[in-house]
Amino acid sequence: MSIDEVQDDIIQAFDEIEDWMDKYQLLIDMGNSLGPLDEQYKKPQYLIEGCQSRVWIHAEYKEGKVFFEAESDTVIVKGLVYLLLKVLSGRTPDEILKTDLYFIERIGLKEHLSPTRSNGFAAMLKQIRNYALAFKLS
Amino acid sequence: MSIDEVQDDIIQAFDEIEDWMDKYQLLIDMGNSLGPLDEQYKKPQYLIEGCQSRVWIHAEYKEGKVFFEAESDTVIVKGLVYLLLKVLSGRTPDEILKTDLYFIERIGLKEHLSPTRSNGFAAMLKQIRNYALAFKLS
Amino acid sequence: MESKFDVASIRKHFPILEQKAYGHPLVYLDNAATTQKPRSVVKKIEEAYFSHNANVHRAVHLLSQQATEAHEAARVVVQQFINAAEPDEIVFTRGTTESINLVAFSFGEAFCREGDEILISSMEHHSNIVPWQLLCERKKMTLKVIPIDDNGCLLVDEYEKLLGPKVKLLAITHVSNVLGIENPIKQIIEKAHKQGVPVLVDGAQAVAHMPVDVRALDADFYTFSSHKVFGPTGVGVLYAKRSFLEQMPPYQGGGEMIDQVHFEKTTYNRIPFKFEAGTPDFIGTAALAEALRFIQEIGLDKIADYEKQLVNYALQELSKVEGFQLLGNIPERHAIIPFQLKGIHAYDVGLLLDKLGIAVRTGHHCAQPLMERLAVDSCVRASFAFYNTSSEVDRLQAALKKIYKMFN
Amino acid sequence: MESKFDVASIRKHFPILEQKAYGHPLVYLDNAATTQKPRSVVKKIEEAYFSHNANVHRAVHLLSQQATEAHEAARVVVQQFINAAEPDEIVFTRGTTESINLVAFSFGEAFCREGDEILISSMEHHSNIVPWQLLCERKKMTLKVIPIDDNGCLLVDEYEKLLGPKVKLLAITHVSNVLGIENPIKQIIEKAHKQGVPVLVDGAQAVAHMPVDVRALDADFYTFSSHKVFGPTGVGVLYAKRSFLEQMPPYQGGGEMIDQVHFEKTTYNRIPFKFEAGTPDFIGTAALAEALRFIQEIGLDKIADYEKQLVNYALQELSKVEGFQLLGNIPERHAIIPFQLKGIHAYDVGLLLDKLGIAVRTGHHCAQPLMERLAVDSCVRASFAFYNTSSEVDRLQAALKKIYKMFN
Ligand SMILES: Cc1ncc(COP(=O)(O)O)c(C=O)c1O
Ligand SMILES: Cc1ncc(COP(=O)(O)O)c(C=O)c1O
Repeated sequence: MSIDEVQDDIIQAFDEIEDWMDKYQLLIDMGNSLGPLDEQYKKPQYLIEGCQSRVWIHAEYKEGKVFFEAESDTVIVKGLVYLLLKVLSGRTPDEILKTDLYFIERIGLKEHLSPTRSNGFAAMLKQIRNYALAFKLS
Repeated sequence: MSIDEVQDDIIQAFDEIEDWMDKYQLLIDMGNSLGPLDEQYKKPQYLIEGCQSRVWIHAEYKEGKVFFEAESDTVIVKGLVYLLLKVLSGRTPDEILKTDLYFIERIGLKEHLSPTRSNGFAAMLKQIRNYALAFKLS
Repeated sequence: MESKFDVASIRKHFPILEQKAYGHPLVYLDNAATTQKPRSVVKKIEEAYFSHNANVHRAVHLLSQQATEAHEAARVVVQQFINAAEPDEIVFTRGTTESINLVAFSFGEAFCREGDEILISSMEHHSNIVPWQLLCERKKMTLKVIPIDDNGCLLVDEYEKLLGPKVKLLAITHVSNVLGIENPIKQIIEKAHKQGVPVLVDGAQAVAHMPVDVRALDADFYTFSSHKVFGPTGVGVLYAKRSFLEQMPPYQGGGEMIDQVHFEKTTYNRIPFKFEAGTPDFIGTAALAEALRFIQEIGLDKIADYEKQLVNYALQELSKVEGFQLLGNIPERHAIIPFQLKGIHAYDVGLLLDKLGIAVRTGHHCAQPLMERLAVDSCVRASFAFYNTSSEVDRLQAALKKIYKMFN
Repeated sequence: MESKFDVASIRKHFPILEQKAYGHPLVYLDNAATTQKPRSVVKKIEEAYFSHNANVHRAVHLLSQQATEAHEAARVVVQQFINAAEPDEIVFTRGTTESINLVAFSFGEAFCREGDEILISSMEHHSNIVPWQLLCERKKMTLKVIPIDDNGCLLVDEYEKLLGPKVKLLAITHVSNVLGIENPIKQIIEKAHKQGVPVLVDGAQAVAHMPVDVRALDADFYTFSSHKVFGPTGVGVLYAKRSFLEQMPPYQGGGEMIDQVHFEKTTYNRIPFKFEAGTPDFIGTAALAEALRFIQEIGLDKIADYEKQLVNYALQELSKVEGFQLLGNIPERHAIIPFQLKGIHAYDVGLLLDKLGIAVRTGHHCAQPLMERLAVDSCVRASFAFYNTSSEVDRLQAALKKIYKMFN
């Protein structure tokens, strides 16, 4: 599936849900389904410190593609991470760098991208792009 | 004349004038008629420093009565000083201390008594009372 | 329970309480962060700007006279609000934080030297920690910290042991902004004074919730923020005893705080102006006075009673929620309930409460050392004001039940 | 003369201009002290309080998000208003005075030591003198003063001579608050930079009257007050180049300005927050942004043109008044006319103007050293804004004629 196909899938899944709390229920369920990050990556160098929550992210470059693993201490951020990795993990650096992540806005979670939000999600997105750029130039 | 008779005279003089500017004209004329203070009293120890203007005041105690001489660098304050001395100079300390200076409010110059006014007039009034008290206790 | 206290008609004075958030009527339970404003406060701001806006002090014209009178009258209102001896003991600042920084600097310059100690407690807000750290760094002094027990209560025995001869000042909060604990300030001050140690009380979380009498407490310094007591942002109060204000050197330099300026020698204005450099927020002070008038009309005693009932009701109802874990086990709380939902990150709880129209705060609440001491990363804080109601508590309870289910 | 500039419809935005003083329509000519506010600024305050009043940063709830966004958007508006490179270079303070005190402290801590020099000019406002005196006292440094000529103009030759190797900073006003003189800031900065000396520009009297571009000027620091640019009281701006902000230690300590607080070690937030301790005046910043939008919509170029015409008209008309004595003979003045009426104390002139409905300022205008240099005790200052009119000038002229007669 292309990046946009994955995004559209996610949008459709959320579109089917009317109630806000049910959307968050889905996000929570996704967050809970995100496997734990290998302990070796739960170190300061992999940490993105939001004011309210923390995210650890680790990237690997294999056969031209970037694979991400991540975790957060809050379940809702884990749900966001889950969605993000579903869209971006296993893609080439170029794909990652030129992707327009429209799904976040479309499913109504744009607020989490605001720089005034302090959950580390916006910083994590930036970090993903940084990884992609680094691998591309390496 | 008693203190209150002098006050009433002043009130009457101002009452006859309708226009504000004419009242101030009278005050200016009174200010200009206030004789210069003897140079020996234009010294820091006689000075009341308002933020906007300065007043020098000197008091003498003779035969149970307090005589004031004063001057200011602004003519309007001199006019106020003129009125004040007319009412209070040559009175006994007790008279000065128990006088209700109602004339100031009645002729519409109450604003000059406000502590937020910075022309030194309120401070001067306080100084006059201090002199009276000092002489009374001496 | 709201029989004697007519909260419904009080709420009418606060237009923001009619707002909706995500389609739900707003339940505002973040009052410890900032309070909402009655209509009269905002009206006072408008009136001041449109009828007598002019720079204060030293001007001869009418507008400036009126602005000056309003500003200085506000000082008297504040003085009476905390029962200070005279208006000159009220310094207007930008907020509690600036008030404390002012004291840390000017008191430090006047009275502290290398090797001295400043005493604070483990439950202080960052604003009552960092200024003292900066002072201690600058002057090579030591910051000593009074420990607390597992419930967050001050260890009075330890306090007395720390009150040694090197201590130059004790700075302590009246009410904890995380736990809602009220410290026994009067006794604390008595003990400090016996050792000759002056005391600064951080009243940011107290003045909106109980009558405060700085003379009855015998506080040497008392600070609070306008925005936390239904007044405008940008204004704060520092009360200090005359003798301290007179002995302390100025903090900031500039217009208003001077007497005479010469390049060779500058002399300073009398107190409180010596500590008020620059154009004061004279609109803000007038609006703060209006806020204080507003709550005094209701009565701080009544407010305290009502809030006590409300908080007790909330504690009772919230304890019925599965997973509800209160922080610290203390007999009485002032308008603040800190908690966690078992196994759920405070951020997740706060986020979902928000989606249900309920505004609370989550995180470390600018009191990291306290959180460390209590061994929690973060918590949810529901904080109340006299315009909150028992039915809002019910909404909170229902929401927490729902959220707990979503994760379990 | 008001053909291109529709001052009549501009005045409609300022309700206070419809006031009367002592029965006369108010003529407000004390704009250098503080400016009047358009309706939209006060409306913004009301709107903010009643729709999204909540403490900013770090909260998860909607109101706080909205308040934070408004506050940070205001930073961007200020950034663009003075053409700073990035919003992080905008620090919100309480006013020009606090901005200068902040730099005097934090720059002083980072870059100054015993024996160093700070350079200012003879025409500075007390707020740009006293903070440097306090710094020099604290650090045993020397304050050097660039002299001016009898008209109040900076002596550029003397300036260059004073730019020695010990000078650590030049602090100078953009426009004099007494004389209305604009200093050739761009050239002054160029010369300072050649010697490696950074420059702080006090823009309090500039920003309401002309377009300001801190990057074109290459200013290292630029300060101004909201209340002098049609915004609310209680808010100020410090622009500083990123590199300085990053190298300077914090000024005040407390909430907001920290990253991590531990009793052993505290780390600070990134710029600009490192310099913004405590709850910011987030309502004030949003209202300041509205004020800046308001004047940008009119256009600072147009405002400058209009005011130039108005001031020239005023100079022409006032010079016809018997006894009128202008302070300083300079080719161009920015919105300020300082004068005396021969033989009459400035206080008397100001008082009587007030009774005729005209608000001006009299005294030393917080610039005693300048007054001393010009050998005057006090003067009358009529200061203009873009809402003043030529018929107000006529009123002033007529009033001065009348006053002169009263004394002669
Ligand atoms: C040139 C100049 N600098 C500084 C200030 C001080 O500004 P504020 O009182 O708003 O801090 C003023 C205004 O009084 C001024 O005109
Ligand atoms: C106990 C306490 N002290 C100090 C502060 C700081 O107040 P402000 O941010 O208004 O300066 C707060 C509020 O955050 C507080 O709760």
